This record gives sequence, structure tokens and C-alpha cells, in this order.
Amino acid sequence: MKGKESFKTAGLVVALLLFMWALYMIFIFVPTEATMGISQRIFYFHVPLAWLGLLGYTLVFFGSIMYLWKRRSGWDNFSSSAAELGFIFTTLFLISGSLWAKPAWGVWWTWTPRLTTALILWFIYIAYLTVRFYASEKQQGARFGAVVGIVGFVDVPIIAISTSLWRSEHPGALVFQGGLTPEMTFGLMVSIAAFTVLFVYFLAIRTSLKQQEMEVERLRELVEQDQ
Amino acid sequence: MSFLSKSLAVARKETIAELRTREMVFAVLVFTILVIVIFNFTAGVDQEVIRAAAPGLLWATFSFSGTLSLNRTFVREKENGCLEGLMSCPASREVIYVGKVLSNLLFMLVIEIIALLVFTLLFNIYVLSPPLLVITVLATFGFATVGTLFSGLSANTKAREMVLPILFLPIVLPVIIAAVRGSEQVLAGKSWAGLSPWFQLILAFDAVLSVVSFLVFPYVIEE
Amino acid sequence: MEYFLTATAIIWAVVFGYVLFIIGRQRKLRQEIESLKQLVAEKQKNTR
Amino acid sequence: MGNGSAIATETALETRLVSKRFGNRLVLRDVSVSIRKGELAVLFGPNGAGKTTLLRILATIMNPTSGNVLVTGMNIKEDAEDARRKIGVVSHQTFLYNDLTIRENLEFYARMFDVPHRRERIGEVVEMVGMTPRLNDRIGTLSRGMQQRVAIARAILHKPEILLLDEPETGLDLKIISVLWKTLLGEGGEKRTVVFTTHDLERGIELGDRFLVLSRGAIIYDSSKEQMDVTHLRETYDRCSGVSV
Repeated sequence: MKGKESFKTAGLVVALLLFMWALYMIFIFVPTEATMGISQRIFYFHVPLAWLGLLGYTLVFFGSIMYLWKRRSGWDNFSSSAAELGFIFTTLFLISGSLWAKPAWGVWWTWTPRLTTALILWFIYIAYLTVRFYASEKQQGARFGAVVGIVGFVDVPIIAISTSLWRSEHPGALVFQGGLTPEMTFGLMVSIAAFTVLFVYFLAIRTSLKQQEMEVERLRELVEQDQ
Repeated sequence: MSFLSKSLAVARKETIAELRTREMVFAVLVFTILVIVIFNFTAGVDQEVIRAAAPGLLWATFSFSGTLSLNRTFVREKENGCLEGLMSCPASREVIYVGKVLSNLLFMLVIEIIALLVFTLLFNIYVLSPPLLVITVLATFGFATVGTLFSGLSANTKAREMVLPILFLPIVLPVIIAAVRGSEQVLAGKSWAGLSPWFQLILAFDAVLSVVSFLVFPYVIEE
Repeated sequence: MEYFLTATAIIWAVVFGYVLFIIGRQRKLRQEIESLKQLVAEKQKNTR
Repeated sequence: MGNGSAIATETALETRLVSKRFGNRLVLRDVSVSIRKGELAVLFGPNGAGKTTLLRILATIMNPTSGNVLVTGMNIKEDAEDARRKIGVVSHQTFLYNDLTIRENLEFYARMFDVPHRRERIGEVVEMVGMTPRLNDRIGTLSRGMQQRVAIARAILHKPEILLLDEPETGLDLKIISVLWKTLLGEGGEKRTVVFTTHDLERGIELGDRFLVLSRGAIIYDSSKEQMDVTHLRETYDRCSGVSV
């Protein structure tokens, strides 16, 4: 238990340090892009957030398979935590995309394949969370969530293909018109690393919180029994 | 072979019951035609406008009428505990799934074909062409495979009718996109070759999602 | 410029809010587990 | 679990440490019983004791959280389909489709159970429960008692060796109850193995030759008819039903 605690603290410290470094990179280190100016720096949030949205659902998928196979509630706690975080980060991705679209194209929303795919992924996250919420009991919710986790995951690449086919005329690589300078790439890498560590840290904490919630319920059951 | 014959027995039973009451096909069909009529008032009589909006309207209608009919498929199993009776039969859970997919596919196709006829009559657009029918069958198969899985799932939740569209629509979105775009091409008089990317997309969806749904269905109805 | 700052602020706020949520939940759960464990221990004493 | 008979008779149904958990609630706790071929076992227990859950697990409708169930020696985890072939279920729900006729319902189930000579067999079972004149009527138009008769016909359609009855008598009049037992117990001279649940103690003692009491998910009484002590059974039953009411 003690080792776990110090491990958690270490995780938090690493995440925070990396995050500071990433912020330094984004605010000061990276060069300002010529055509789009400062607002292009949203890019350094935007890309990591997209990555976390996908990573989140990949973990949901993995946890779902493990749950249906092993039937350990730990796996369910893992995948539902990943879904919660993935949902939050996908929401942030949509917001940052919107805040970028405004200065870049003059509109709050554009139906680029990437944004559209993210939007649908966001809806699938909602579907996952809804099913758990409306299940008649907890284990059923876990089972149903796992089913949605698996089906949704295999659907994501098909969604990505369909949106890009649908909007094939759209300039997919608009961001990288001038290409990325080495500094930009480096800044992006740091930012991705920082966000990923943060995500993993949150995931570990959230999963353990859910385990503790189950412990509370178990104890409560013990107390209420035979009274 | 017993697998297929038992699946057919399930589909057969569904069909007999539906033919007797006609409650689902009838209600959904009325809904579908109403949507088409309302569309008539919003799009006006300009043939160009209608032609441009028709594919989108058609598939929006089919998606919603699909969810409507899918919502019904497990209702019959809930009365008198039939699902338990079904589960006590010496047949795997997948048999139930395949049987239900077949009957859902049949019901949806019947509704869609009639809707296409109505569409042709009311708007003077010839939508009953062979490529459009192929698109309809393939896309509806995608609807039925995913929809049967999710209707089994939502039938066991606390808010049945509400949960299904939230699950179903985002997942089948690739099929809707492909079907709309494909139908546009057909109405624009494009050849079969121009349709191939959309066919491929729907086929990919059908192949992947039907296998996955088949595999996870037992987890939806077990306890 | 302001779009960039808004984005940063929102992301920061959400991350920070999540941390607060986690800390609060953690504290509550710890207390609850403690008190429940005591109750269980008492009960076991009584039944013996 | 040891009982008097010197000859080791075949076991029809056996559970080994079966537990079922719903969320945090343990509905069955390590239930181990074995029921011999031809036995009529009565499962007593107050409401909420886990009777229905146990029966549903035996019928392979529900999976146990842990433990094994053997049906005529077959583990239901491995041979679920073969096990189901040997089992017939009658519950307070009829498992019949309201929109289909008696014949269509039975035909459907006959197909699902691979019943040979469907037509003849359906005619036979419907005759047994006395529903032949209504063969082409929809289930939805029949009275509750008649529906239950068809449910009985449905359960024995595939000539199961084992019958599981979940409160089959509730809401039925005496005439149908006599049909029920006449039909269920014997067909072609073969005595079936029966497990049935009830909370009616007197009725259970009258019918059964093996008695089990389930309380809070655990078997707390198990005795054969020869060794049974009626007062002890009554006391046990009253104690557990008194507590949980």
C-alpha cells in the first residue's frame, strides 16, 4: 500500500514537470507559424488531445475484452475510467478544434474528416456512458459497456475512412502547409508526452478510486447484513 | 446445419407473429410515408431541389424508421418470459441472434421497398433502379446486424426506447454516409464504377460489424 | 492570440477541476472506508 | 447428503458449490445438492431465498458466478446444449408467444428442440393436456389456466428426463393441477426426475420424496422422505421464513 502511494506521488510529480516543460515549449520555445500566427499554437494541445481520445477508446476496448474474458471487476473499472477520461479529452479536443477553426477559417465548426470523426467518437463515448448509466444493475452495466466498447472500437477506423471519403476534397494537411520545423516537432513531442503521462496518471487514480468505491459498498453490505 | 435451420425457425416465428398483428410494419410504414409527405412541403416542387435533397432525406428516414422497428424486436420476447424459454432451448445464443437479424432485415427491407415506391410516385424521381436497390440491401444488412445487437441490449436497460438511437446511430454512421453518397451518384446517373468506393465501404462495415456483433451477442442476453 | 489563450485556459481549468474532483472523492472514500471498517469490527465483536 | 439406499443410484442433477452474485448481493452461497434419477425433490424457501435463481441456473438460463452444475453427468459449461435437451421447464411464466397459435408455438419449440415427427408429437402432448380443440387458437385469446396447460405441453414436448418447476401451481385451479402432475410425472412408464419449488409446505410434503429448504441462498435442510422428521422440517422452515418476512 505504501509503495503504491509513493508510486502515485512520483507519477504526479513527473506529470507536472512534463506539463510545465510542455507549457514552456508551447509558449516560448516554438517559433510562431508564419501564416496563422499565435493561434496556430493551439495545435500543440489539439494533436495530443486527439491522441488521448483515441488512446482512451483503445484502452476501453482492451479493458472490455479482458472483462468479458476474465470477469474481474477491476477490468471494468479500468475501462470505465478510460472512457470517462477519453470523453473529457475528446470534449477538450472538440473545443480546441473549434477555437482553432475560428481564427483559421472564420467559423466555429468545420466538417473536416478529423473533427467529424472526433465528434462521432465523442458520441460513441456518450453511448458507452449512457448504457452503463441505464443498466438495471452494476454487473449488467459492465457487460453492456464492454459490448459497446468492443463494437465502437472496431467501428472507429471505418468512421475515419468514411468521413475522409465523404470530404475528400478537404485539405487534410492544412496545418502543415509550410511543414513543421524541427523545433515545432520537438515541442509537439514534449506536449504529447506530457499529456500522455497525465492521462496515465489520471487513469491509475480513477481506477483505484472505483476500486475503493466497490470496497465501500462491500463493507456497507457487511454492516447492513443481519440487522 | 442445425444452426441455420434453428435460426430460420426463429426468423419464421417472428415473421408469422408479425404477419398476424402487422403492428410493427404498419406503424413504421405510416411513419415513413408521413416523413416523405412532410418533406414534400419543405422542399417545394422544384425538381432540382428535390433531386439534391432526396438521398439525404431517404436515408434519414430509413435510419429513423430502422430504429423504430428495431425497438420492437425484443418486446415480444419479454412478454410471458419468452426470452427465457428461448434460452432454455438446445441452441446457442448466436442462433437467436442470426434469426433475429434475418427477420429484422426482412421487415426493414419490406418497409424500405414500399417507401421507395411511394417516393417514386410522389416526387417523380426514379429511385427504384438496380444500383440503388443493391445499396439499400447492403446498407440495411449493416443496420440489421448492429441494430439487432443493440436492440437486445437496450431492451434490458431502464430506458429502452431512448437508449437504442443513442447507441445505434453513431455506430451506423459510416453506412449512412456511404448510402447517401452512393444514392447521390445513382441519381446523378453515374455508372456502377463510380459507386465502387461506397460499395466497398458498406461491405467493409457489414463484414466487420456483423462478425463482431455475432461474437458479442451472447454477452447481451446472458445473466 | 486570444483564441490560443482561451484554449489554454479551458484545458487548464478542466484538468485542474478533475484533479480537485479526484482529491475530494479520495478524501471522502478514505473516511468512509475507515468508519465502515470500524463498524464491521464492532459488529464482529458483538456477535462473538 | 448421504441417504439410505444401499444401491448407488444414478445422479440426475448435481450442483457443486454453486454461487450467484448480483452486484454485491450474494443470492446463492455454495449450494451443493445432488438429486437422484426419478426423485421428486421439493425446494422450499420463503420469497427471496434464491429458489428461482437456483432453478434458472439448473435450467442453464443463467450462469452461476462460481461452481459447477452437472446434468446427468454433463457439465453445463461444456455441454450446455446437450444438457438443455434433457431438461423441461415450467415456470409461472408460460414462455409462449401471445400472437402465435398453440400449434405454431409448439412447432417453433419442436424445431428448436429437434423433436422428431413434430406433427404427431404435438398432437400427443396437446391431447395429454386436453387442449386439442383449441389447437389453432392464439395463445393471447386463452385463459390463464389454459395457457398454463399449453406451457406444460411445451415443457414435455422433447420428452425431457428432468423437469424443473418453478411455483407451477400458483394461480391454477385444482383440475389443472391434477392434469399437471398426471402429465408431468409419467409418460410411457418412465418416471421423471422433478425439482419443484414452492412455499406451500403442506403441499410439498404431500407430493415430494426429497425435501430441501433454501434460506438466504444456502441449503439449510436436506432429507429424503424415509428419513424425514416432519416437525424438524416445519421448525426449520418456519424459522427461516419468519426471519426474512
